[in-house]
Amino acid sequence: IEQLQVRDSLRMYNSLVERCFTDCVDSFKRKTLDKQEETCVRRCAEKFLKHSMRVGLRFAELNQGAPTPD
Amino acid sequence: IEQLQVRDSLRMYNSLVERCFTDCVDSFKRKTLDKQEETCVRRCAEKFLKHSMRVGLRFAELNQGAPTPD
Amino acid sequence: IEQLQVRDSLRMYNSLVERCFTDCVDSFKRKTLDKQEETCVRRCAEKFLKHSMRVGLRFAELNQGAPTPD
Amino acid sequence: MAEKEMEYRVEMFNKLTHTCFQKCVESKYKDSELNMGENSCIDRCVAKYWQVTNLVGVLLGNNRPM
Amino acid sequence: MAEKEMEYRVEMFNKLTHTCFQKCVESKYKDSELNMGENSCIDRCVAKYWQVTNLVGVLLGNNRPM
Amino acid sequence: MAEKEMEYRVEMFNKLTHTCFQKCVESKYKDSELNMGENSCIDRCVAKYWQVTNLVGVLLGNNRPM
Repeated sequence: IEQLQVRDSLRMYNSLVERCFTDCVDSFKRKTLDKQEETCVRRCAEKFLKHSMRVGLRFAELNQGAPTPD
Repeated sequence: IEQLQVRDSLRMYNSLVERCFTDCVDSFKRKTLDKQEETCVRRCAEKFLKHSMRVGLRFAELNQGAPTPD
Repeated sequence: IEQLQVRDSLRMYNSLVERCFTDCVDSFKRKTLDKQEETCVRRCAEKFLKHSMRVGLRFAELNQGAPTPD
Repeated sequence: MAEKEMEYRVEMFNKLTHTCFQKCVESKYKDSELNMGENSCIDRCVAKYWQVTNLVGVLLGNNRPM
Repeated sequence: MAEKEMEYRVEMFNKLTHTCFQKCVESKYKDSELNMGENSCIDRCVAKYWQVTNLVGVLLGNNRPM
Repeated sequence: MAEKEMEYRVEMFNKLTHTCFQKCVESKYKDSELNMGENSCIDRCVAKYWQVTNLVGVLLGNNRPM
């Protein structure tokens, strides 16, 4: 439950945006995202969410003293 | 108003100091700032403030759904 | 006293862990720390604590307007 | 809740400011003015950051506009 | 105190997430799935981060397990 | 207000500690002592950080020191 809250938190949202923006947007010749940047942001965000869910699961297991996968 | 508070916030002050220190001070042979470092810090701080005011304006426009300059 | 609280704070603990992990652990072929990584983490943590105690002392002196060592 | 939302916006503004400064302002600090190139970079950076925020918000299932 | 402890855990989780993403996930984002290599890297990264947290806790004289 | 001020000082102390560690302490960690060079670098780093804080404070129109 705690991990779920953390994952859904606004702080996570902010740091996801910052990371995906930093990694995907480097050109400022236009004021709108081009197709490539948008795709990059989508993938980045999806990967980050999957990543953070996985981290949340492992973290919960460790908090409960469960054995970790090798 | 919100943006003004943000801009004036102590957190902004702290991050301005950290950024300008990191970018401008690299030598630790003396314990006082030399002239060049001081100039660099002044410019950095002024640029950062102008920057953050501009960001605040644009941010406020977007929050109100205004069109952005191209 | 203030500095002591800061030094002991959980936030300091977190940032110490993050720094020493980032600097010392780079291989993820195993799920346990090897001897070298463990040694690195120990030294890193001890250095960081000594460092932060020293910073705390100097910071306190400056807060009280004391002259700083040259 | 409203307080958390407010804190979130402050944090977002700080991250945005930090990131766009990094991306747009040259770190040699040769003078204390923002030049034209920096200014238009900043405007576009803010606009794009905003779009990324909205795009991510949609992916996360936020239905209120950010 | 319990609240501070909670806040500490949230912060720890966020740092851990951030650091392991940096260490394990390639930043080209060629697709939106985590591949097998990334997944096992993440698991080991979390496990090692945990160990570092405990190791540092012992050095700091924490007697409760983290 | 006093609480915010306090929080600000804690944050400042943390940033200062982080930054001076980065600037002064070699990250190979060959041993667990700070050597003489690192120690004097730390002292000067703190002193200069302090000066930058004051300098910026003046620019921002703070009339209280620090």
